[in-house]
This record gives sequence, structure tokens and C-alpha cells, in this order.
Amino acid sequence: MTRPAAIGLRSVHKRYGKSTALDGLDLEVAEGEFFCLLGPSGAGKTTTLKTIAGLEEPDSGAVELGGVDMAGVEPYDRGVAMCFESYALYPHRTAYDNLASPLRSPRHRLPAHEARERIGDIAELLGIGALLDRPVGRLSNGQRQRVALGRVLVRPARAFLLDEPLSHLDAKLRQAMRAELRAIGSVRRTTTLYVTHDSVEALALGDRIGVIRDGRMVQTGTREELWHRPYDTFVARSFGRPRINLLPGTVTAEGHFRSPDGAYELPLTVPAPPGAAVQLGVRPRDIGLLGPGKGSGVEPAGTDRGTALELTGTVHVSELLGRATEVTVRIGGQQLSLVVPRADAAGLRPDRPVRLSVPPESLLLFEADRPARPGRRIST
Amino acid sequence: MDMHAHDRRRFLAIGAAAAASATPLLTACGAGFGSDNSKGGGSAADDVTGSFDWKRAKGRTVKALLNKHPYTDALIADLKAFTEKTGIKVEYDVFPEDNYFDKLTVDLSSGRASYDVFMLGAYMVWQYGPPGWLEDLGPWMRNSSATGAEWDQADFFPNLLSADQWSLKAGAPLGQGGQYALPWGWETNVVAYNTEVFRKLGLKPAETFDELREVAGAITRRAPGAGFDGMYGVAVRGSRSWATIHPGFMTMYARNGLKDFTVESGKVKPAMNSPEAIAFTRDWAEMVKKGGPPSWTSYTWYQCSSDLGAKKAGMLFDADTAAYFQAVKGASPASGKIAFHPGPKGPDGSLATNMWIWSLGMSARSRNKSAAWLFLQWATGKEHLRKGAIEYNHIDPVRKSVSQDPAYKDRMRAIPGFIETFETVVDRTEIQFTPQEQFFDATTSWAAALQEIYGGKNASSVLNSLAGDLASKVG
Amino acid sequence: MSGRASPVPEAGHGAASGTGAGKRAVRAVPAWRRSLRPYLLIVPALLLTGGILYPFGLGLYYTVFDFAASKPQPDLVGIENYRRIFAQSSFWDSARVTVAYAVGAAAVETVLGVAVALLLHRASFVGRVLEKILILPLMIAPVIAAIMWKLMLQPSVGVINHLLEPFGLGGVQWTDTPTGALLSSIAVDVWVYTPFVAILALAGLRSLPVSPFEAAAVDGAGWWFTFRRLTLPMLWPYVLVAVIFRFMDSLKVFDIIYALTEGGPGDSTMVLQIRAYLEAIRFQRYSFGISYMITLWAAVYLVTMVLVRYLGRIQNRASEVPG
Amino acid sequence: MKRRVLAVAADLALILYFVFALFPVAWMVILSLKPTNELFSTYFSFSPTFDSYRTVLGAGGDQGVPFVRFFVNSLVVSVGAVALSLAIGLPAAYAAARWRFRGSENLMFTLLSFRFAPELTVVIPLFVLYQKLGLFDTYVGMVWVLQLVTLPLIVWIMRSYFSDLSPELEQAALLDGYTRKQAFFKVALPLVKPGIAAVSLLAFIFAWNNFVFPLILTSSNAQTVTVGALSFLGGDRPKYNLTAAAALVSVVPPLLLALTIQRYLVRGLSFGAVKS
Repeated sequence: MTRPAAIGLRSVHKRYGKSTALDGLDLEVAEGEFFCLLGPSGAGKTTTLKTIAGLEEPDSGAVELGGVDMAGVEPYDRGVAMCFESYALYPHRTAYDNLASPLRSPRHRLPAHEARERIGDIAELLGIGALLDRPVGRLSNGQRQRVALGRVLVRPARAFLLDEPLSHLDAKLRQAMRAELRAIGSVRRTTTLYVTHDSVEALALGDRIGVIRDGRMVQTGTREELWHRPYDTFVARSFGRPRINLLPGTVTAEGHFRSPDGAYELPLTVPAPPGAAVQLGVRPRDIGLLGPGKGSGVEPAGTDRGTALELTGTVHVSELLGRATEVTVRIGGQQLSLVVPRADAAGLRPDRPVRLSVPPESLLLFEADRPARPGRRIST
Repeated sequence: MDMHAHDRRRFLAIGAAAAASATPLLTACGAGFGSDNSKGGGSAADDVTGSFDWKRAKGRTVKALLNKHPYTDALIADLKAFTEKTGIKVEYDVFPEDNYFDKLTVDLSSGRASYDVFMLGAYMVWQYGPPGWLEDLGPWMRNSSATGAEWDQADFFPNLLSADQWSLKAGAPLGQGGQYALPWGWETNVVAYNTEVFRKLGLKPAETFDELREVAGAITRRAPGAGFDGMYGVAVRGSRSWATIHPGFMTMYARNGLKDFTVESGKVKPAMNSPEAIAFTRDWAEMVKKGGPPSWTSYTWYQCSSDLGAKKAGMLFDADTAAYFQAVKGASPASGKIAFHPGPKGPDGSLATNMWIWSLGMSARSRNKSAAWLFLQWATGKEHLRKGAIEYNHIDPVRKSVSQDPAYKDRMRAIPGFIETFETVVDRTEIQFTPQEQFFDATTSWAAALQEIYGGKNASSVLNSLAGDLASKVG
Repeated sequence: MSGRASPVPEAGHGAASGTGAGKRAVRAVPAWRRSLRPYLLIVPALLLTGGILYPFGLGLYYTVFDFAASKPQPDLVGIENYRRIFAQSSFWDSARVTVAYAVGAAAVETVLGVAVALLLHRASFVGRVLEKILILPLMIAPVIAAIMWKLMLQPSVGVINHLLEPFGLGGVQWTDTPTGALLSSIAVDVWVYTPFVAILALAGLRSLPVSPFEAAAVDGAGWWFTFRRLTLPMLWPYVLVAVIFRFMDSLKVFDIIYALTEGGPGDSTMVLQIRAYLEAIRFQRYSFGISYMITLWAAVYLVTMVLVRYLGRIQNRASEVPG
Repeated sequence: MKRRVLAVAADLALILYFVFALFPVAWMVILSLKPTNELFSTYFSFSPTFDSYRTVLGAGGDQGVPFVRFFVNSLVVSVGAVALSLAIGLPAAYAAARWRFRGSENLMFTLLSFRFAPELTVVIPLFVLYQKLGLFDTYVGMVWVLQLVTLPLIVWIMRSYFSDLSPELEQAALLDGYTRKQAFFKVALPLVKPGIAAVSLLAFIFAWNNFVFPLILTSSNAQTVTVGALSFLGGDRPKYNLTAAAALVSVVPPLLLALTIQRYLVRGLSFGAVKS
């Protein structure tokens, strides 16, 4: 690395009384990068941001900004901007005054006319230009959230820390904002750490994504890495709707995967110790529907590489997802969901036998889950 | 006194851990007792020599703590004369009676001597004297360099002067030992009555305690029907305070030949539970119930005196001044209709009367004693007291010359029976209590006992337990 | 920095300059100084009150001696003063009276205060007018209030019996019986301090969330149910603060009883602080009197500690209530 | 119909309470307008006079009680005590609400416990100390001792306010580039202003009405109205009319203060008022 990471967390621990918020968290965000931190609630995402901002002090471990240890450095000396999930707007002031707050502070002061211009631009960008004179108390949650975001974007910073900044927008606006956010000039230029519990958002926005669980970073990487090479079942489950199918089973002597009731066996591409309890992961969109009847030898398009594996089962239930349909298929005692174009699923009645094709390279093999330890992916 | 010094050292050694300011309160009191008074010939009065001179302490300032009182008003009004005469400035604080003694006690006990002179009653000498807070004025009075001839000690009513003298030994009679205060104004306890109601009901002032109870009951029964709405017989104090005992109650008690304590070979023993005392106390409570004020247990002199003034009480058995200030023209609805009478005699014709003496005392720790003495001398001198009695409301003179002054007599003649009553009882008015340090505790508990008897408890058991309790504290 | 403020809000100025390695050394505050911060803010308050409580420690020190006006050279007596206090039946009588007074006053003030707050919360026309003068009694010094009440209650010339007379209730001797005296003192306390409870309770009511009440109304819940299950539990933390202050203060009541009954009749209103006052100031037995007060202080301390713990638990529970 | 009846009943109950609460005040007004010689002989029909007020305010017959000076003393001492308590107490309350530091609960309880000390326990040794330090009968001495009354109240109630205020508001200010001091003064403090107003009023009233401290720790220089008003009960006759007039005159400052901050009073004490 030629340049030190813009944000670096080294084995940060943080406890609140008896509960552990951060349990040895490591994180590196490169200069100018847009990094998404994904995790369920209570995973320690907000604590991570606050620790970086200097609002919380780590019990142990180090926070570095631009390679400099920030221990003991006051939040206002760290030069980061943060958007709070609670908005943290000053309720006694107007939207304009809230936006102007950083630009009136001793650190980031701008001459009044420049500030006004700057605030106008940002407000326009966020679609709150008409609301500036309103007191915060008279704004909707979505409007408040945009003011809170604006208060971050309006000022220069070495990093933006955004805590679920779009969560309270309605679905349409959220999608639009998601698209625009990355295009905003300052965001493009500034290192951004974006916290969300929404994997779609993370996949859409993040140059890189970090998945956090119980105060520990499970995996960081690009969206492709996380999608194709998830560290464990937790990460695998975090992405994709419907969720990845995780089929428990064992490894046979031949190195095949065998379902618990022996309903099917599948060859594996990765070596696994015979007899081991494992889970087979396959994403619903990777499974093809071969149609009813006996195997005709016709293979679904897109599985031309190598031989697709075939499974047979009966339809359990099907559910319309817009242009696609999610079909749940029973194979022995297990269930498998798959997503197929709506047309393909037409006429699928419960209990109808179906044949499924699974490309072998899309199969992921995991260790069996243990309590408090999701099964790791087994790879070569 | 060696023992004291020894004890004090031991105490200080124990207390060495306490920070510096822990000691003043303790040592101040100790020092007051150990040094100033016990050295006998060591009075600061002995430093005053040469011929008497009012200007001796010119330029000094005397600090006085005063109680809000008509006598005080007279004093303050005349202060200019003192300053002119002596060149001494007087600074003073005035507090109402309810708080006055708390202020004074805290101040004296702290050993700080914020005030050089103050007002006190003869009973306070018993509390303030033993710890050594009060200057013995005897040496000052006897020193002709310090005291001018015109002060004329013989002019005081002797019983008043001796009431402020004590040897500081529990049970020892008054009139011996140090002169710890000078009488300045006083109150004798007699009966004042509403002439109107007496005339209308055909009553005559009671000459015996039995008659008093009868008259009181009669007024309560008959006065409301005779146009005196809500009137009851006799107002006497009843609050849970030492002050309940000393006026009417103690006077009647003494006229019955009863003692609060007996002193046998130096030991003080409670006597308020003697069979006669129990009977008397029961009768007193009975009188209050049948002819006394409703809610008697809350009665202080405020309520007593205002009830007489408001024509709610037919009689008042209390300090003569309490009635006097309601009787003067225009003071109350009853003014002009209040007359005085010495009150019921004892079975043997006794007119023994208890009294309250507003006295002036000097702090033993005053650093200004020479000036303070000049002030006391002036304030108790003929000139000021005469002026106070004639021009202001300083009635009940402590000096014979003032009480015989024609101008004063003229003035008091406006109140029927006042002078006659005064002259009847003045010689028989003295402190009827046995002097001892726990006076306030004893009389406060006594008042509480009186309240309980009034509330229906058995008089002998209440008084016996009071006596038992006091025996351990006083003896 | 102002002159050189970059028009382009790049990561440009202020402490954020030098996006790479820290070109400008950032000022770090050592950990010990940071952990000292809250103490620095709180210590002045403690010093200010603690400094004045140095005499309190001194008082505590006196209690192991038998210091009195009649004994200016005191001896070390250890816990003798306390032993004597606890051996006296009068102490236990006073303790009983004090507790009766405090419980009575605090209970009536709580019930009445909450009731008044609930009535005012309806914001009827009458309520809105009366709310403005709610705290008037609180503004009269308690000692003066007690004197005025004493005057009003006096049967001979007092106005209350005069007003009751037409109803055939004249001649009540308010403070003349033990029960009457205690109830009268409590009544004065209630008169002075009910507004204090009421105003805190009203403030609590005004800050309760609306949604649970709307939900209850939609469900058709009755008034009593709403009050028992919603209003009271949510209001309780606010009321409890008021109750703690009132209970604490009425355990050490002084001025009201001092002015109204001086502890009488008999010992029926002889609360601890009045007795302590008599002992320490009137009778000049410092060590004993101060031991009395210290005992009272310790009792109040313990009771309040329990109440405050309870308050803490209640507040935590209340904060878990959604909304 | 039933609802209407209930509403009327509620109003009646309210009026009943206020009759109880206001009658003594009304009676004091009546007393204060009575001439001394009619104090006990009349109830409601009398010849009203403002003499009592004239006397109390120093314009009538001299009573030897410099009540106006006591009034000024009370103002100085009470305002001073509340101001000092705010200056010292607000940071303390803020610290207690914001940091869970070692012993914070104990410290807070200790602070509160100063309020349970019976005043008489401290007042005698304090008297000695004050005499020694020259604080007896001074404004400084009174302001200091009244901290025992005002400070715990302010700290305890203000701590609830600060706790109810989301710490993220100040955190946002820190990240906006403000120092902690600025965050406190520009963000936290304005938001608890109603609370400050309300609690200051209560503290002011309690300081103004305190009796034992000025009784023992002041003389003529720094004496306050509560002790001063009682002075009228001494002398030849108890002059309740003067005491009533004095008490009513001394109600004026807290009453004015209360009316000024009326709109804050209840809202201010609503601990949750700061939540948007």
C-alpha cells in the first residue's frame, strides 16, 4: 500500500456494561472508497461509526484516520462528518439553520453568502429546497432524513460516515436517492463509510462491502467476492432475495453430497472429508426448471458449461414476484426454492413433479452451522 | 479549677484530629467558664480607676441584641441621648421574641461575642451563667470609678435586683453571688378583666382560686347569652413552652404555697408531684376546660392578649403589660373597659407573685466592657427610665423613683386599678422558681404535662412521671 | 483559515486538511484527562455543598462527647448519646409521630396533587384559569403559612370556625387534641406543598405519549382502566420524584410545627426535628441534640436511598414502555 | 348527558380545591387591610386601610423593622443562590446525565443527601464557621448556605432533562465542528431552557422562603423577608395585619417570576418536552 488507509480500525473492542458492542473489529477503508457496512441490528454498525468519529472511545484497539492514530483526538478535530440514523437534527432550529450549522462552526466556517449558496445547492440536490425555512419539528421523517444527510454533504470532510441515511425514505424516493447518492460530487471524492442493514443497498452502492456480525467483521470484499465466495453461511444468507438455499447433508465416501434422508446425491467440486456434516448452498436464481416429465436431455440455456446436475422433486408452493416466480420444491424431506421467469412457471400446481437443473459451479459447500458459529465455506 | 483545665487538655488532645475551627465552639465555652469568672478578683471592672467619667470610652461602639418590645422602642428612641452623653455609638439588632432567645443562645454558645450587651430574663441567667457567658456586673457596680453616684443602686426595687443575682449553684437561692444582669423593665402577673362583662353579669374580681374558677366558668356559660359573642372566662397561656408556666400558673401555684423543687441539703428534688401540687394542677386544668380559651394548647401571650382585646376573654391572668397594651386608648375594642386586680389570694392570703424581668446583661467575652458597662448604666439609670416611662411605653418601672413619679402616676391612672394593683403586688413579686440550669427543659416538660392533664390524662400519674424524669436531669 | 477557505468543498480545510498522512499534528487529549472530565464538572457542585457540610462533619464529631452548656468541658462518651436516644421512649414516640406526619402529608399531597393535575389536564375553561395560580400557596413561606393557619384555626377569633358556624360546626378545637393537632399540621403541609406535587404531576401528564391513549380509546377502554393501566404507570416516575422530595422534607419538618403547635399538646406533634431543636438550642445540650439530628438524618438517608433505588428501577421500566 | 355531568363535577372538584388553596391567601389580603384594632373584632366587614402596607414599606408609622431592606436582601440572596446553583449545577447535572463514570450514582445521591440534613444540624457549627470566616450576616454567606436548598433540586431535576435529551444532538454538533463547550451551550442548553426556567422558579421559591438559615446566620444586614415578616409579631401586640401585608409583599417577586415564565412552567417540567 502506498497510501495509508483513509479509515483503519485495528482490533477494536468496545463494551457497554455487560454487553459487547465491538469484539475485535478490523476495518480498512481506502482513500476515496465507498464502503458499505452491512449487518443486522445490534451488530455494532453504529458503534463502529461513532468510534471512528471519536464519539465513543474504544476500550482497546486503535482507530486511524489517514494513518494517524486518533486516540484521544476530539471528534471536532477528526474532520469526519456523520449522518445519524436518528437524524440528530437540532429541533429548535429550521432546516436551513441545521444545514448551516457546520458552516458556522469554528472549524468549517464559510462566509455567509458562500454558505447560502452551498446550502442551496445541496438542498436542491436532495429535493428539500422548498423546506429550508421550516422548523425541523414540522418536517416528515423522510424530509428530516434528507436534511440530516444534507448537513453532512454540505461540508468538507476527510470521510463521510452515513448511518442508514435512506432508511426512512419511501421506497420510490429511496431508489432514486440510492442512484443519485454516489453521483454527488462530494461523495464521489470523499471516503464514505455507509452503514445499512439492507443488502440490496449495499450491493448497489458499495465499492466494497463489509459484513459485520456480533461486533466482528466477518468478511470484506467486493460485491462479487461476497456473492460468489461468501466466508460463511451468515454472509451467504445476507445477500440475495429469496435467500440462498442451504441444504444440510453429509459427505459420502465418494466425496458426494447426500441429503439426510438419502433422497438425492450430488457430486461435489470441492474436496470434503467423508462423513462430515455439511450444508450445500445454492442460490434460487441459479437453479433452472427443466419442466415436467422424464429427462428429455434438453438442458436449460446458460448451463452449457459442463454438465448441469439434475434434481427431481414435487412443487410445494409457488409465489409470484413480479416478472418472476418463486417456486418451492420438495425434494425428499427438504425444500428448495428457485426463481424462474413467470412464463416458465405457468401451470405449476402443487404436488406436480418437476425436474431442476443446477450448474455445478454455482454450488457452495459449507460446514454445518454450530451454535453461535455459522458454517464456514469449504473451498479448495 | 485544675480539674477543668486538665479535662480541657485531654479533650483537645482527643479532638486534635478535628480541624482548627472545631475548637472555638468548644474551647470558647470552656475558656469562658474557666478563666473570666473563676479568678475571683480578675474582673475587668478593676481596670477602671480614677474618677467616674461618662466620656471614658468615647469613640467606642457597643453592639446590642434587642428583643422587639415597647421597652426596646423606648430605648432606641432615646439612644441619641446616650451617644451625646458618652460619645459611644450603639449598633443594635432587633428580633421578635419568638426567635430572639434562639439567636442569643446560639450567639453566646458559639463564644464569638458578636454582641456586647443584650436583653435577657432572669431565668436566662440560670442557663447562661454557669457556662460563664455572662459578665458578673457586681464588681462594676461596686467600683465608684466605673459607676456614677447618680446611678443609685438603692433606688431599684430590691427584689428585682436580687432576682438577677445568683451563685450559679443549682437550688441556691437568688440574691447571692454574682450580679449577672440588671433589671430594666419587668412584668408582674395579675388579673385584668373586662369591666363591661363583669358589670353586666354582676361579677366581682375573684379573691380566691375557687372564686376565680367559678367566675371563669360563669363567664363562659353566661357571657355569650348576654351579648358577648363567643366570650369565655379566663385567658391563660397553654402552648407547649416554658412560657406557659411562668405567668398566671406559677403565680397561682406560688400563692397556694407550692414549690416547683425542694432543696434538701444541696440536692434539688422535683416537687410538682406533691399531693397539693397535683390537686392544684388538676384544678387549674379544670378551670381552663370550663372557663378557659378553646384550643388552649395553642395559646401564647399573643392569643391571650388579643382575646382580651377582642372581647373574647372576660379575664386575663398573665403579665400586666399583655393587658395594658390592649387597654390603652384605641388599641382594641376592649380598651377603656379593662381593669386590673391583683388576682386571687392563696389560702393563707398570700399574694406571692411570679415575675418576668427584662434585664440587660453583658457578654463575658465582650472586648468592650468599659463602654458596655456605661451603656448598661445609662439604660438602667433614672434619666432614661423616667423618660421611657413617661414619654414612651416603658411601664412597670424597676426603680422606685420612677414608680412614684407624679407624671408617670398621672399617666397610668387612666387604666383603672393599674397603679393600685402594681403597688399591692410589687413587694411580693419575686421569682417563684427554684434556680437551676435545666429551667427551660423542666418548665417545657411541665407545660407538656399540663397539656396532657388538660387532655384528660390522670394528673398524678402525669406529674409523677414528669418528676421522675426531671429528677435525673436536675438532681 | 478563513481567507484561504477553498471555494470547492474538497476535503480541504480545517482539521480535515491533509487527507493523506497527518500533515498537521492532531491534538490528542490523554486518556486520564478525558476520564477526569465528568468529575471536573461535578466537583464544583460537591465542593460548594460539601464545603458547607464541613460543619456537618463537625456536628457528627460532637456527638461522641457529652458537650452541653452545663458541661463546657466535655468528656468522650462514644456512642452513649445514641444509646440514650434509642433507650428513650420519647424518641420512639417522636419517631412514630414523625413517620405519621411524613406518611400522612406525603400521601395526601400525592393523591390530592395527582387528582388536581388530572383535573387540570382536562384543560377546561375553569382549569386553564386556575392553573395560572396553582403554585400561589407554595410562595408563602411555610412558617408564615403556619402562623396564618394558626390564626384562622383559633376558635375564639379565627375565621374558619366563624364560617363553619352557620353549618352548626362552630367551636371545633382544631389543634387542641393530639389527633387534631397532628391533622392540622398535616393540613398546613398539604396546603403549602400540594401545588408542588400537582405541578410535577401535571408536567408528567403533559409529556405522556398520546398514542397509547388513542389506542385505548379506540379499544373502548373505560376511564378507570385507562387510568390504572396507562396513566398511572406512565405517570408514576414523575410523581415519584415529587413524592421523594416531599417525603424527605416532611420527615425533617420544622417550621410548620414550630409555628403551629411547638410539638404539643403533650408530645402529640413532637416530631424529631422539633425535639432536636429543643435539646440542642433551647436546652443547650448540643451533643445530645445533634445526635438526635444525626439520627434523623441517617433515617432520612436510608429511606430516601430505598426510594431513589425504586425510582431508578421505575424510570428504567418506564423508558422501556414503547413510545 | 352523562359526560356533561362529569365535566361539571370535575370543574366543581377543581374549584373546591382552589377554594381550599386560595382562601388563606384571600384571608391574608383581608387581614392586611384591617386596622390593628379591628384585627380580632371583625371578620369581613371592617374599615379597610392600606396602613399596613405603608408601614411595611416604610412609609407609615415606624415599626423599627426595615422591611424594604429585608426585601432587597431576599432578592439579592435568592437570585444569587439560584444563579450560582445554575452555574455550578447545570454542568454537574449534564455530566451526571451524559457520563456513566465511576461512582456517578453515589456522587449524585450524596448531593441529594445534602438536602436531608436537618438544617439545624449544620446551622450551629456553621454559625461558628461563618463568624470565623466573616461570612456571618453577609450576602455571600447566605448565597452559599442556600446552595443546600437550591443546588440539589436543580441538579436532580436538570439531570432528568439532560438524560431525556438525545446525546446524538451534541454529538452531531461535535462533528459539525463545535467544541464540547459550544455543543453544551449551543445545543443542549437551549433545548432544556423550559426546564431551567421551571426549576429555577421552584429553587427561587424555596430559597426565598427559607427560614432557619437566615434566622441563625444573619442579623440586620442580610436578614430576609421570611424572618423579617415575623418581626411584626413582636412588640406590644401581635400585628398580624403587618405580618400578612409583609408576607403578601414578599409573594410579589416569585409571583412575577412565575407569571413571566408561565408558559414554560408546566411544559418546562415535562421531562419529555424536549423530544420532538
